[in-house]
Amino acid sequence: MGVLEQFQHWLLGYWPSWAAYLVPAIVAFLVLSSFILLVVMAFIYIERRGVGRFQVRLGPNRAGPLGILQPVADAIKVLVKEDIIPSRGDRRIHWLAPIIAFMPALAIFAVIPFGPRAIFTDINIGILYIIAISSLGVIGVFMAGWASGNKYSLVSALRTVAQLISYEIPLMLSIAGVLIISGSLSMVSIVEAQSIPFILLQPLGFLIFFVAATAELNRTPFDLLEAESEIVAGYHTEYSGMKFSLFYLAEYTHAFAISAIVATLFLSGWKGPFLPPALWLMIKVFLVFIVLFWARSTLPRLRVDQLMGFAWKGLFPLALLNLFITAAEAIIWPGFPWQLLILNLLIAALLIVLWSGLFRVAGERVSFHRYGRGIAKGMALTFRHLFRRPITVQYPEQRLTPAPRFRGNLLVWDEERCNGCRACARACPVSIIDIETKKGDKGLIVETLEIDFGRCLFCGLCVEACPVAALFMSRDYEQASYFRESLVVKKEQFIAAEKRPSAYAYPDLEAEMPPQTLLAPPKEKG
Amino acid sequence: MAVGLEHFLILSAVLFSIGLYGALAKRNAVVILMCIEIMLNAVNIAMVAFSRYGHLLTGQVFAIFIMVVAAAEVVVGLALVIAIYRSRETVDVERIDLMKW
Amino acid sequence: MPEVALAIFLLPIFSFVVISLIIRPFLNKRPQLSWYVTIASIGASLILSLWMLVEVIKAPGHVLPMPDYQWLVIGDTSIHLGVMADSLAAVMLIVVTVVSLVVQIYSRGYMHGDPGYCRYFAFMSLFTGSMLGLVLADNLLFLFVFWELVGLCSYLLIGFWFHRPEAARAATKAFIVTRIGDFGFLAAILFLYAKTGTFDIGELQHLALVGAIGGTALTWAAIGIFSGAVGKSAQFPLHTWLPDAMEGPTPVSALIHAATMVAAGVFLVARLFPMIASSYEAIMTVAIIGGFTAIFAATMGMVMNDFKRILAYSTISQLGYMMLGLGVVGVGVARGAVALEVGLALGVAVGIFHLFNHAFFKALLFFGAGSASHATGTFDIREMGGLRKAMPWTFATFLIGSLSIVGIWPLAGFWGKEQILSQAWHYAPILFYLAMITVFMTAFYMFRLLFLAFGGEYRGGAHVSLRESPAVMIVPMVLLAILSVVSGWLPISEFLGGESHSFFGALASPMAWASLLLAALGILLAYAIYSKKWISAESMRRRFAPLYTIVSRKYWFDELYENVFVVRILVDGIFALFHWFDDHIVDGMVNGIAGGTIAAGREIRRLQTGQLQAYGLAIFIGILAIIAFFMIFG
Amino acid sequence: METGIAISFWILAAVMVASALAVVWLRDIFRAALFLVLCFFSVAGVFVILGADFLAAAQVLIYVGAIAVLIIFAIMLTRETQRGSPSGRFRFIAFLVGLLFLVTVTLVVVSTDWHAITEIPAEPTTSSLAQALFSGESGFVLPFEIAAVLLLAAIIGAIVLVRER
Repeated sequence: MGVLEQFQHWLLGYWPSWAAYLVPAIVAFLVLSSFILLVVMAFIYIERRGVGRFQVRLGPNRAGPLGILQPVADAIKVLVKEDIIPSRGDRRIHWLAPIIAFMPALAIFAVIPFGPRAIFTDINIGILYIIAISSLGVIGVFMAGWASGNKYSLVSALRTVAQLISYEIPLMLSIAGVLIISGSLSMVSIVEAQSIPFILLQPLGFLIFFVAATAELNRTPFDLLEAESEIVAGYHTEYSGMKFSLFYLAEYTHAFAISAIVATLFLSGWKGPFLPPALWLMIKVFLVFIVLFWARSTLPRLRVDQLMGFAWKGLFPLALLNLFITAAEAIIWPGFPWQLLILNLLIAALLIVLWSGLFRVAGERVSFHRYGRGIAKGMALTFRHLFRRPITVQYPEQRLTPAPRFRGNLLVWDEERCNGCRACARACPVSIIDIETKKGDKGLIVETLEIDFGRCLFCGLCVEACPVAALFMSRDYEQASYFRESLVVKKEQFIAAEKRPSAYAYPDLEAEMPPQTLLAPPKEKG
Repeated sequence: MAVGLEHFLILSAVLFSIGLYGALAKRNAVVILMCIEIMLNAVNIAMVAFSRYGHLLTGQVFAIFIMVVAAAEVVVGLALVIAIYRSRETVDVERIDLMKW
Repeated sequence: MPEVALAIFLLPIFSFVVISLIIRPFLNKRPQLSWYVTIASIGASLILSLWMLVEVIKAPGHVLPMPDYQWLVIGDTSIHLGVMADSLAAVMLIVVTVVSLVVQIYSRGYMHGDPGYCRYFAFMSLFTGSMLGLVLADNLLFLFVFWELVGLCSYLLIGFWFHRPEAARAATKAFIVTRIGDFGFLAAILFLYAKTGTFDIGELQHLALVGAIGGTALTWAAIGIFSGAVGKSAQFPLHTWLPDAMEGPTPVSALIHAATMVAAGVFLVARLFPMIASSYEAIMTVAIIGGFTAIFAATMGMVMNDFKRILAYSTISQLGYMMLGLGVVGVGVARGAVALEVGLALGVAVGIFHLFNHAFFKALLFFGAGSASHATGTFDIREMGGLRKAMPWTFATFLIGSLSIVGIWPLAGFWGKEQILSQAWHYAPILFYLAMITVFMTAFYMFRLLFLAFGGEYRGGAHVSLRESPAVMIVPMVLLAILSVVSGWLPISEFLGGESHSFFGALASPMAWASLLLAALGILLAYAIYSKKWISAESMRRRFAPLYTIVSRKYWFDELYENVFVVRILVDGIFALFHWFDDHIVDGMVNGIAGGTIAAGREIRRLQTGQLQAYGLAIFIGILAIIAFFMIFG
Repeated sequence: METGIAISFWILAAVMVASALAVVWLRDIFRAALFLVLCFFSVAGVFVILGADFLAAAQVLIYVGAIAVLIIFAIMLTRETQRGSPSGRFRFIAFLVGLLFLVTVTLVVVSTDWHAITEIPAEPTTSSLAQALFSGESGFVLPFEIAAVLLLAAIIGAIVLVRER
């Protein structure tokens, strides 16, 4: 009996039955929402910082200490944004879609056990309930894609739905192995059945479940629905403001839910020594989530045909085989002794290696030796990056030293040396250098010098053309403007500008330059 | 007012009749398939209601088989609709009568 | 040992199955295999046949008891299958297996490099197996099955080179003409079954001898059976197919159309001799047709120019002899001139003894023809000549064969012919004179052939270099030549229950001298005309021009059959009637029904709108109607 | 408990009938499909109050998760949204037939004496359902296998039908 039912029972003594049903539901919803909101914010923060570290950069670190308020800032920003509804879209469905997408993810938590007695409702078909409910999210995606009245959104929705349906099958089949061992659909009994965590008894099932769940979450390498280069931002291209934030929230809630399911099904849920059960579960959830974005920061995105081929030719038969093997084991060794761990590990390794050699994806034979090793090496590399110093810098405070021959914007002009020969203007292929001279005492004096950097190619021909070394490329890279006029730089500005010449075309300068700091940090050089 | 078997059966009948009307009156083949699904659901309600009020699980077993058949039916039906749409650019059943004579 | 007897004919059939199902589809690159398989199976059959001959000789009454098998039961009647292992079957087995084996050896050289090599040996195996089965059958139904099978093989092998239109036409002709005879045979079998309720040969003969069947019924049955024999043995008037059948490969002619299959007619009469001889009219018919065919075919043989056709007419003529032999003894038996038991055995002995000898020397003669044409590339004897020098072995063996067929003492042909002539002299003097003339004619046409083909100078094209045939063809010929000399000395006749003859005692009778004299006259005439050219063949032809025309056009029998029977009676008469019936009555009924259906459908199909929902509505209205019906009346 | 079930029933029934009517009524096919989802969902709710918990989950999984999604897919692939979902020429007679059918069945339901057992059956049905499906003597193993074969045949047939040549 879950927390919810206990609450109901307690209330039934005092209130009419309809209230006794309704009130716990509302309370549960509120408690759950706020808890999920908290966890999701933590997730977002951990993911952004973590992905930063995996990719040897800093990640958000400005809002609050260590950037810990970044999710809050994001939330506020997104909430105050204008809510745009496309005119060709379907207003009501557009409005409804994010809610439909969010609700199933929330509803999953009704059956996640946070402790031996800490579960909202222990229904006897818990895992079936989860599968059924999570298949509802598809409808929300569909609605969003349809209601946006946008081709890219629609294509994204279709892609997403195809992907979700395809990966749902190996997902369910891999769960079936767990169900055979535990002999129950109830989440609580599944946790209780795990004297050995099922990840050890079902290594292959775990792998399949994890991969399929990653695809269900639309996370890299399966994030086809937001393949920016192809279909803009996917089905939520036309969403902004509150509704977008709801989609965002749904995505992370779903990630949380899936992590919790993985932890419950395969990592023995809330079980663990010393610490309280709920804490154990959250530790496992975060571990699973870290692995999720570890993979995200390592692996490249799959193509559509590869995605489908992988699901149907790779995961689906493997999941079937896993189911058969587990069923056979259930008949031969009904007690599932610990010796099976070794056997199952061997079977899993063998099946993966053999099966990967058997099928083709997108006309190419999948070889474990090629892809498996590649994936392992990539994961190891990103894992090592986790412990490296980030090579990005705190930009306004710290600056990069560019390469000695870096061609920065704004030329450096040395008025004293210039003899007004106009060689630079003649050399410019786009004729943006406007120079006028008059006769002075010792030769020509430059009267006006105007260069339109809005059209500059940074070809450096003017610098090379200068016979008296009066013109240099600069090392600056920070100029930007909202107005074209301000990109036309005048003589006075050149004189006033800070003189940071680049060594481009001036090899004698190069020796004195400091070494570059972007990809070769001084530490490793020395 | 207590809810009994008759309530569920009449609900089932209402749902079935709505589905029947839709299946017979609509012109879009996909909508007809949708209405057929409604009819099947109505039957399922009756089955489960009998199972509940007869204390016999056979009704639920039947409902499971009906679901399986419904899934198979909708798969083949939609495949047919899409195949017809590809060749004839329409899913209007009043215009799909090529096989009449 | 009935299993062994079954193996005798099952082995070649097994060889056919192996060749056609395994070697030809899968091992076509090595066709020699089919030859080995054929030789092995027929060799085994030969050994088994010899063993069986020994067993039959040892057995009392020269009959081995053989169990029979129940084949099928239809209602109350059960049909038994069995093997008849008596002296007749044993002798025939030897004939068939020996000749077949020799022919297969010969074929290896003759058919070398033919694209249908495997097919050829498959058919040959099937034929041998069927022929052996025919010989062994103790039952008319069983016999008829094999009878038709050998007919089929004959058809397939005549048309072996089916890409040649003449071969295809000859095959069809052979098939259809023999089928006319077989129709009579089948009708007789069914008639007998309806009368007696059995197919068993022994039982039928017994019934005929005790008179349980007799009179007109027996006569018609016997004549029906004989008509089958007439067709198969190419007797007058169904003789036209055999000369044309020479379109097949020469070994086929030697085996099927000279030694074995055509002799099956004679064998059939011998097999059912007691029954046929019980009817005077029937056996008289046999004798007359035999005697007439003998001389009739011989006349045509005298003027033919095709090597194999001459031999074909000679075969017909010799088969007529055999029929004559059977017939005259039968006439004697029917008249009561000879004791029944003795006479029945004697008739079989007379006919089959000649058959036995004839098989060897006629196969030999055909081998000679094959060898000659192998060298010259033609069968036209006008384009041969001078082969004696180029092909000494062929010439020598062919000469032996010719002397044998002419009936020169002491070669094989002499003994059989001698018996037939003496029996004819006893019981049917008119036929005896015909036979004597035939002897003269035989000698003439055989030696005409010999002198034209082997004597003189080569008249063919210069481009052909004459060479003796390879050893694989010569050896079988020598083998057969030896048999052609000695086969008459074997006590086959006594074994079959006929009269014995002594080696020199035969010369004591004046009849032998008369026939020898006639033969010598024939040889002399041929020598005079075709070797020495004392008498010009051309002037002879002009002097007897009308006769020559009649004979060389084969008495217009082909034209008669083609123009009168086929075109006038069948095509213009009966078929036209059928055609009218088909056009008006049958088609009218069919078209009427179809038209009615279409007209009805045109009206009814308006119900079929093709609209899904109309059908759905109809279904539900129907359901409602049923519910309403039960509510109101239930 | 009883009142709770009654309230849920009436709410679910109202939603179900309304959404079914909307499916038939609406001209916008996509919205009709969404209402179909709602209808399926309320059917699942009815299953819950009928004590068929496994079936309720299966209903959501199969109808909402699979069939409705397929239908929406088909709607998108056939692109007939401009024309929408008009009524055909049989609408009046279809309406009559539907009404007559409803009346007939209602009459039958009302006039029949159902020997209904009103006490609540044992709740978790999953394992007893499995017993009923797979038990040796009275099981439905063969129909189950046939259903599996049917599904396989349907899948293969659908693939063959829509494959582009």
